[in-house]
Amino acid sequence: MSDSAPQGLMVEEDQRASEGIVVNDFSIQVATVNGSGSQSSNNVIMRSIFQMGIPVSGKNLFPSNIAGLPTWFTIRANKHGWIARRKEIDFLVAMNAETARDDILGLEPGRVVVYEETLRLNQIRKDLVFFPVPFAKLATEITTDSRLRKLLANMIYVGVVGELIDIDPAEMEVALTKQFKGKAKAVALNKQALEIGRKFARENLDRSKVPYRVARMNATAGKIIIDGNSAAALGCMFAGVTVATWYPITPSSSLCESLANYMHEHRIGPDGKATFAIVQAEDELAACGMAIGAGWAGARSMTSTAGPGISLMQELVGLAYYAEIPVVIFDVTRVGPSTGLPTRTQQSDILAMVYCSHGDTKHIMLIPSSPAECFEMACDAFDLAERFQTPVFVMTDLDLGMNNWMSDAFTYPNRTFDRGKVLTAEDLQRLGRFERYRDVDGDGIPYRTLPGTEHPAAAYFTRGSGHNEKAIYSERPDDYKRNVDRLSRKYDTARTAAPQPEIEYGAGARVGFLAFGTTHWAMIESRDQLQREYHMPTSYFRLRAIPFTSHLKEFFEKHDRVYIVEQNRDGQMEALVKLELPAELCSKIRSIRHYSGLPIDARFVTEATIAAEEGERN
Amino acid sequence: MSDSAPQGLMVEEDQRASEGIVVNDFSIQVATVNGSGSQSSNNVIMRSIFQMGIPVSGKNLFPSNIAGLPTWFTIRANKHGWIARRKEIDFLVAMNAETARDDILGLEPGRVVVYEETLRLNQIRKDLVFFPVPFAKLATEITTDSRLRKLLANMIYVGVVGELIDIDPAEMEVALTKQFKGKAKAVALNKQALEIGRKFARENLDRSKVPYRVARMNATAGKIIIDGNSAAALGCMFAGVTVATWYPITPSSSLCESLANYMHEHRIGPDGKATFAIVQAEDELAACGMAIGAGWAGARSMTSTAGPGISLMQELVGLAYYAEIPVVIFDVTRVGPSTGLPTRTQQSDILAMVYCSHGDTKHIMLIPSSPAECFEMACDAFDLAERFQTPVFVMTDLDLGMNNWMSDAFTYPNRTFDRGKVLTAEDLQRLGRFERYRDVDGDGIPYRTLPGTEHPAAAYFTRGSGHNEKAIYSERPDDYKRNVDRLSRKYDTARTAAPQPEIEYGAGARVGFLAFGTTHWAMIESRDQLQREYHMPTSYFRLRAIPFTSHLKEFFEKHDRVYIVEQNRDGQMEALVKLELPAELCSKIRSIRHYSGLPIDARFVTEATIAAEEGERN
Amino acid sequence: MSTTMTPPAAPKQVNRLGLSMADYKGGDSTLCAGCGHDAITAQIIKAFYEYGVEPHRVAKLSGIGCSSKTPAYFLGQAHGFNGVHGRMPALATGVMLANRNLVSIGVSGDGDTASIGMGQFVHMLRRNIPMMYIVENNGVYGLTKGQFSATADFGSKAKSGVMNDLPAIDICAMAIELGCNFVCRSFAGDPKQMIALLKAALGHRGTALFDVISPCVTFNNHDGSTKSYKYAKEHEELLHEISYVPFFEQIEVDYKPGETREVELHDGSHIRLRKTGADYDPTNRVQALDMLRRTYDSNEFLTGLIYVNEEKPDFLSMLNLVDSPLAALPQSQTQPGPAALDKIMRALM
Amino acid sequence: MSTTMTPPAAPKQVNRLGLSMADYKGGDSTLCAGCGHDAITAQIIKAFYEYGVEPHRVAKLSGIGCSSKTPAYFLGQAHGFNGVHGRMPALATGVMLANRNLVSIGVSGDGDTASIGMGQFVHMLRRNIPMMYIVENNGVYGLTKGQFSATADFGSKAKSGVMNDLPAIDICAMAIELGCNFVCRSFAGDPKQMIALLKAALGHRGTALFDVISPCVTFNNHDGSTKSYKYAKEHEELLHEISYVPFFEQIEVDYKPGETREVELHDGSHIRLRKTGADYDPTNRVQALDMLRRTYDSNEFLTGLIYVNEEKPDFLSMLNLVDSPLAALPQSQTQPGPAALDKIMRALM
Ligand SMILES: Cc1ncc(C[n+]2csc(CCOP(=O)(O)OP(=O)(O)O)c2C)c(N)n1
Ligand SMILES: Cc1ncc(C[n+]2csc(CCOP(=O)(O)OP(=O)(O)O)c2C)c(N)n1
Ligand code: SF4
Ligand code: SF4
Ligand SMILES: [Mg+2]
Ligand SMILES: [Mg+2]
Repeated sequence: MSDSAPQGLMVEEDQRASEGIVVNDFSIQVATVNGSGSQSSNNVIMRSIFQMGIPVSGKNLFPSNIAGLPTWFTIRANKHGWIARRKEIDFLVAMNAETARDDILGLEPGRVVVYEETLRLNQIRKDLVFFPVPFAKLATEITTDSRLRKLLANMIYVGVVGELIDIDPAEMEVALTKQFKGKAKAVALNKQALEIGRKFARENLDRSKVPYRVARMNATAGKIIIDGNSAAALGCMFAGVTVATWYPITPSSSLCESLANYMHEHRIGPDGKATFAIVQAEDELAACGMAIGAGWAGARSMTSTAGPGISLMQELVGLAYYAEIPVVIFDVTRVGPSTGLPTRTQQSDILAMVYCSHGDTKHIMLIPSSPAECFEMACDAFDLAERFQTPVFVMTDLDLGMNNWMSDAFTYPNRTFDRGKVLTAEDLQRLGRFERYRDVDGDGIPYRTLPGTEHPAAAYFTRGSGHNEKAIYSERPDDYKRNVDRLSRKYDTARTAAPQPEIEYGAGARVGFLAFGTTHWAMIESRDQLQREYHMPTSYFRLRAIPFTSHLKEFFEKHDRVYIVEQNRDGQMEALVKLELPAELCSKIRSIRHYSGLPIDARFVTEATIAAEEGERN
Repeated sequence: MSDSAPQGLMVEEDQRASEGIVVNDFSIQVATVNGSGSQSSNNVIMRSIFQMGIPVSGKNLFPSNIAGLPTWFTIRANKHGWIARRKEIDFLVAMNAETARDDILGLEPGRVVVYEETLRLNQIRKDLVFFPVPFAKLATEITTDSRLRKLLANMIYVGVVGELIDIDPAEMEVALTKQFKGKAKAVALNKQALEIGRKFARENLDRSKVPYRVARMNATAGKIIIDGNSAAALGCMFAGVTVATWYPITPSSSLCESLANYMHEHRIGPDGKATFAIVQAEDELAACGMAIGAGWAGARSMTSTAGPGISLMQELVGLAYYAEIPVVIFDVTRVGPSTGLPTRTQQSDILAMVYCSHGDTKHIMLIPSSPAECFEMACDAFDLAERFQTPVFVMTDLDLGMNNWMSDAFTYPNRTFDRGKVLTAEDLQRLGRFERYRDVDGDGIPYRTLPGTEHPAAAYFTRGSGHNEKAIYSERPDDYKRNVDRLSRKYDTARTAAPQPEIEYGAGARVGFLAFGTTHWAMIESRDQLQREYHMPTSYFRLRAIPFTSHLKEFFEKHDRVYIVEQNRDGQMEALVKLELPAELCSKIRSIRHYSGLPIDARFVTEATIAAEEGERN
Repeated sequence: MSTTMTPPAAPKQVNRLGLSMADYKGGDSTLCAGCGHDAITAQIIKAFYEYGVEPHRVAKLSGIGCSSKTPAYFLGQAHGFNGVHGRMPALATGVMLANRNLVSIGVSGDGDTASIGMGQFVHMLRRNIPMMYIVENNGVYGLTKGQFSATADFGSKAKSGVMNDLPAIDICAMAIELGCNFVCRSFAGDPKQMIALLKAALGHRGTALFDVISPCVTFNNHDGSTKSYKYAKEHEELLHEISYVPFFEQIEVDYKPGETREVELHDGSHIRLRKTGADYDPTNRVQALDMLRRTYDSNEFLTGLIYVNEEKPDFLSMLNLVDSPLAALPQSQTQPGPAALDKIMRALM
Repeated sequence: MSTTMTPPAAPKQVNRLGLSMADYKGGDSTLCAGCGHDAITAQIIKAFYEYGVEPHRVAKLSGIGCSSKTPAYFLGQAHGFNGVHGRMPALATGVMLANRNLVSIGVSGDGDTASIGMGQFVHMLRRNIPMMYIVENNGVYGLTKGQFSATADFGSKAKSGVMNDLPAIDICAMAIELGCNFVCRSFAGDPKQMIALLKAALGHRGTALFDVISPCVTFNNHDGSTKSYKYAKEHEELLHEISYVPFFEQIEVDYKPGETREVELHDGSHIRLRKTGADYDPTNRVQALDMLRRTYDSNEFLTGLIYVNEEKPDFLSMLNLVDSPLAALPQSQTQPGPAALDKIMRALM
């Protein structure tokens, strides 16, 4: 995964800057209502820009209902490869009467607005570039069907935008065809709408008033566009998952749903039979319980959920921790507490996962930052779960899980699965004995057998209550301590086995950043801003998993201050860092928190950092 | 609650020490099987010693089943008032063939053993004082009913012990009568058994070989014997609880069960109708949900559970936190993780309570150390829950909740309940408006109305999803932030409202201790040992609630090192302390952890401290 | 749930409390245009208005789902509580324990009730908590975009084309089996029947269960769906025609005996059931279960008042509570005096 | 759950696999002497021995409770999983998904199943997970010292003297209602009936539900209890006398027609039901529910094979899984090749 901007771009000088035209560095926002099909239209814009080789990102800000409420889709084209959310909007497509006024008022002077003629937005402000378009009217040229008209109006604005910022028509057609999976009729209709939009713009709108253009680049070669949930699903499939049990919840539903689609295409044997079972459970307790039961019986099993589900899984996760059963749990986090904001993003289930369940418990958690990492870490998760015979959490968030991301194509996991310490009948024959919870290898990881193993010594009794090394029920203090001390040892063993952090030491940097997950994208852009605008070199510790490694201490030792940047109110990762660090380093901890529910943006980090740094000086 | 030993005792010199006789300072352990009724017998011994004015404690170590497995009951008499568990046994009553051998081997030389003759324990060791008694045979003198014989054999050993250590027969009769609540027949039979025991001892056993005696004191005047669960139940009753919904689980069941008993006796109105509802729910999710529903509707409501229940309540607790609904939740903790050891004690649900639920959540938690505090803090809990409109946890543990403790008698809560910021129809008439989630007073605590309030402006809509100050559904970033920031403010307000710590600064002490809950009793005894045996003065911070107050920082500033003594593996309270402390003080944190499932004892703390202090010197 | 006020001679556009329909409305719906749930909301508003329930005495409860959002769309002057997914029965139980004088109405969905909520649903029915419990049943999880719920019929086709291969849970049969004493099923497309049943339920003491087929126009209204408007219209099996006579109106007896049955409710109101086909006695539990089974097997869905029994006590009456709400008791009534504590202490010394 | 091995000419003290009864025993029970649960354990051992199930192919599952401890007391050579309270159905479902070749037996209690476990119990039945599910029903929570569970009968008296004022949940009726195809009730005091049913269940494909009245001698065996040995003996209503003929033995036809019914099971075994009173057809669902209702209302408890239907498919067969256990599939079968990933990637470029 490329951590810094694509090479050779920072240098490139923009010839047309002189003409006051910004090329490949602006954002377009489409304001509409959900359930109106605008998502497809926006994907077409995003894809066609992507196909022109220009780095692009899309953020869908949608409500927690099904249809009729305001939705904003922001497409950012950036030649430097910055794909984090950007606050400032350069080009607005105002299709929603309800929010149009606020949308307009939020813009900087001189920005461009394409809007449904009848909304008369040009009355509201004078300092913007207005392009009224009779979308509804134009749509009637194509069809009389009112529902269809709504949809087509959305494709018409795609044409208008394309024309105004110079998107290659050929690429738009390719993108459109891809979007409608080649469904001939839909493609034809939409092409027509697209063309109508382009034609209208060509004939009625003065392009010279639009200071934004796209121009072909070569920065997206070998890249793909995909959402994190699909990426994670692919990872699970290629990790050989055999049992997936889940319960629908935003924003994680699409993970298991796309998994089901992929599996039906790629995991049906030659005999037409499935090499997997995907079951929609009645709730999260059942989903988690089924996955644990399957893990106990030897399947690579998983479930996927969001905050409320994590709360409901607490008891069963504690069972899997203490009885030592592998299971992979994805938490595509959203805004909490409680039901919170189901369609907004946050990184606030960290403590709920790492300390999941009552009693002394601590868990492994992997934190992908990109679709490519969703893919890789899904594979890692199953290996770790089976190696360590314990629940492994994978934390993504709504931003990563549900938005479309430009990502490196995934590399095939060329390695044999690590199925962990499982003894077969043959092994037992050889060894003669087997004690389920004995630390034979000194790494805290015991050996297990699977039900169905044909050997008289294979069987053991699994329980969430006290047990000794032979898995016999025990309330003896010494048995209890030996067992839980081993569990701690096992957790320590996991430190070096889990994905290691990615660390970049900035030359002469006295300040470091620690970030993880989707915060990464705002982080790297902010570091660039700090360097360019404030000549402030910084180092960067991208955390990729809990438990921590020795790198953490080292990173803190090498800097005066380390800003932990995260998307929650209480600084949950900061807490874990402080608990991990030796006392003498704790004074170096600084914290930057963004928790409004919108994805964090680079400018926020930069400003917070500068403000804090000035504070340090005084 | 008396923190230090009863006055005037430390000085008292023991005349008979010369004769090598230890008075009022030894422990008796009765090894038997559960379900054999020995509990009553042990209570009689404990009570009669208590009635002689001698500080006493009893610890019941029982298995997680109903009948037939080994059980140990340890009675400690201590003139200094130390009532923590003591490891060393001076006087063993060996009634259980299964464990007798180990029980014997665990004793120090010279200790006394009373045992069922037929066990022939005197064969095992020679360096103990053995008193064989034909319990079974003696019992037949009273009855032929074999079940009854078992029970009576247990009362016979009470007589034997009483005779050997000089317990006043009169007090034993009183205690026995109390134990059997004056049930004439039972009393008569047991008295007979008691007498048979005394007689046998008198005639057959050489008392002079027993170096332990009890002698009347005056250290238990005004004190009572009660278990923490009953104490908490009484607290709830006098706090005016009206709705209690629960689900059975060891070790918390007896809290709501004794609550039911007390309420039926004291809370039935003159019309014979109940001023309360106690409902046994179908599980902990329902128990918690019912309590929350009742709290929302204005009742003083509560539930009581143990670890597994806390895990199951996570989602609903998050709802109550975010929707701001009062509810009191008792967690009588046991050994985790998972089902763990249901009949052993631990303080390991701290993080599960304080950070209960997904998303950014933090909760108030009260931590009583004694029955008297179970009573007081139950009252505090309801006031705090209604004042702060939030869940309030009360953490006790199996040791406190289920064992019989010597405690100060409870003082009547002479104060009006704090029902919090509730607006009546009249208030609304006066104010005209009402916004459910507005921070009118700047303390983060909003006003609420109760369903049924007859005023058109009274109604509002409660939800666990995003809402603005008017309780209207909102996904706006600013509404969300304003709301959760207020929740943080509210939590800070709670710091000074919750029970404050009890702090004792030792003259010239460079080392401090921080302990809480039942650990307190081992703590104060250990401090005495450190002072007397090692001339090491120490300070003591007894934490009584989360969130912390400024006292914590101050206490750390005043000492070189602070040992946090707790009963869990991972140092859960230590973690909260480290997160609370400014970085520069973190280096002073030290940790002592006891987590075998047995109550922590003073000697353990003393030895751990000395070892650590030596470590500091090197 | 009855009220004792006597009807004032009110002008046409207000009810017997002098309140207008507007007093029973709530916020604007954010559901999809045409959603069955909105149709039900409209009938709830009308029923409470016509019956004349004081809005402030009502507690509205729900779980999570499109259906569970609807309490925000009616009775804006009543307190509402949109809880968490599948746990509304427990919340409602607590509410009624705290304040027995409230009239509580719970709105849930088939997923909220029959999937994640099954456990609490069963135990609420077993306890017979006094409340109106409405399941807005569309066979799918609307709010999470159309996955099958536990009431999806065997063989029903999802929008995606996937077939449901599990049997549907019959909420009504389950309720009767568990001792619920007011069980009815209706259809969002049949307002006339629904409002009669809603008003009748207001007169019932105990849990009144409503299973209302409420099509999800966005995810489950296509051909192949067995919960679409079209399918429901074609397969509805009417038990009887229902009319309701409130306790505060005269009953004029103007029907041929044998053709009609009448059931009196706790509050003195009557429901009149006019035969549509074979005679049906809604007080006969066995017949009710039988009928449900037969229609279930033939993929029809039975609507009407399926089972009613006005004799059984509700949960609160079994608790022998003081008359005033527990939530409203003063300290003097909930805190025993010093003497009581003293007595207890002395016994422990 | 059938096995295809042919019976060797075995000496008297071993079964057709050449295994002795000892091979089917487990650890020593730690339950109270006389607990009904131990009696059931004994029959389970005997049934698996006589049927000749290979111990290593068995998965034992349970929740939490005295009853849930019992899997540790039988089939010591089989893997066992004592899960958490009320969640065994989900664990068992996962186990069977992972390894369809296992013979799974779940042991639960009335609290574990009907109280906290109700939700998962209902959905397990609805899915028809292939397993033997035994509810050791004593009407109380034994392990937490005798509180009433959801199957405690209305009016039943607790040891403390408290009366249960809620109706009991009839697990069998619920199971039939939810489509369970092998539903029986027995009594810990009737080993002969129980073992026949247990062996029959081993031949059934799908969930086989056992509701076994299993007195708690410590907390619910007193007068006034409706789950005591005494009460059960006095109120047992035998549906029929049951004998079992395993698939690996000849069936000699030696009975008067009309007096006996025979049901063939998936594995080719037969159960023979000899009339005790009125004729009863266990394949008739409506009659079964009826019979349960009538006995429920008259406080009798019905025992025998209440309902059986050998036609319905189980959950696994609906999933169209490969024949070998999913848990045993090699990487080559569970990981698509590089070409597949490449194809997917190209489509996303
Ligand atoms: C604990 C939990 N799990 C899952 C979800 C996600 N979720 C929201 S609504 C819903 C299902 C709603 O279905 P139903 O009750 O039928 O209501 P409908 O939308 O169909 O009216 C789910 C699964 C949640 N909010 N909480
Ligand atoms: C989540 C949870 N809640 C409560 C308990 C306490 N508990 C243990 S067993 C049990 C009830 C067991 O009753 P039942 O299932 O009928 O089994 P029995 O002991 O009667 O055989 C309860 C409530 C627990 N272990 N876990
Ligand atoms: S998704 Fe379905 S249930 Fe939800 S509002 Fe739309 S139509 Fe109604
Ligand atoms: S308590 Fe009851 S159920 Fe538990 S073992 Fe004893 S008799 Fe059996
Ligand atoms: Mg639905
Ligand atoms: Mg039971």
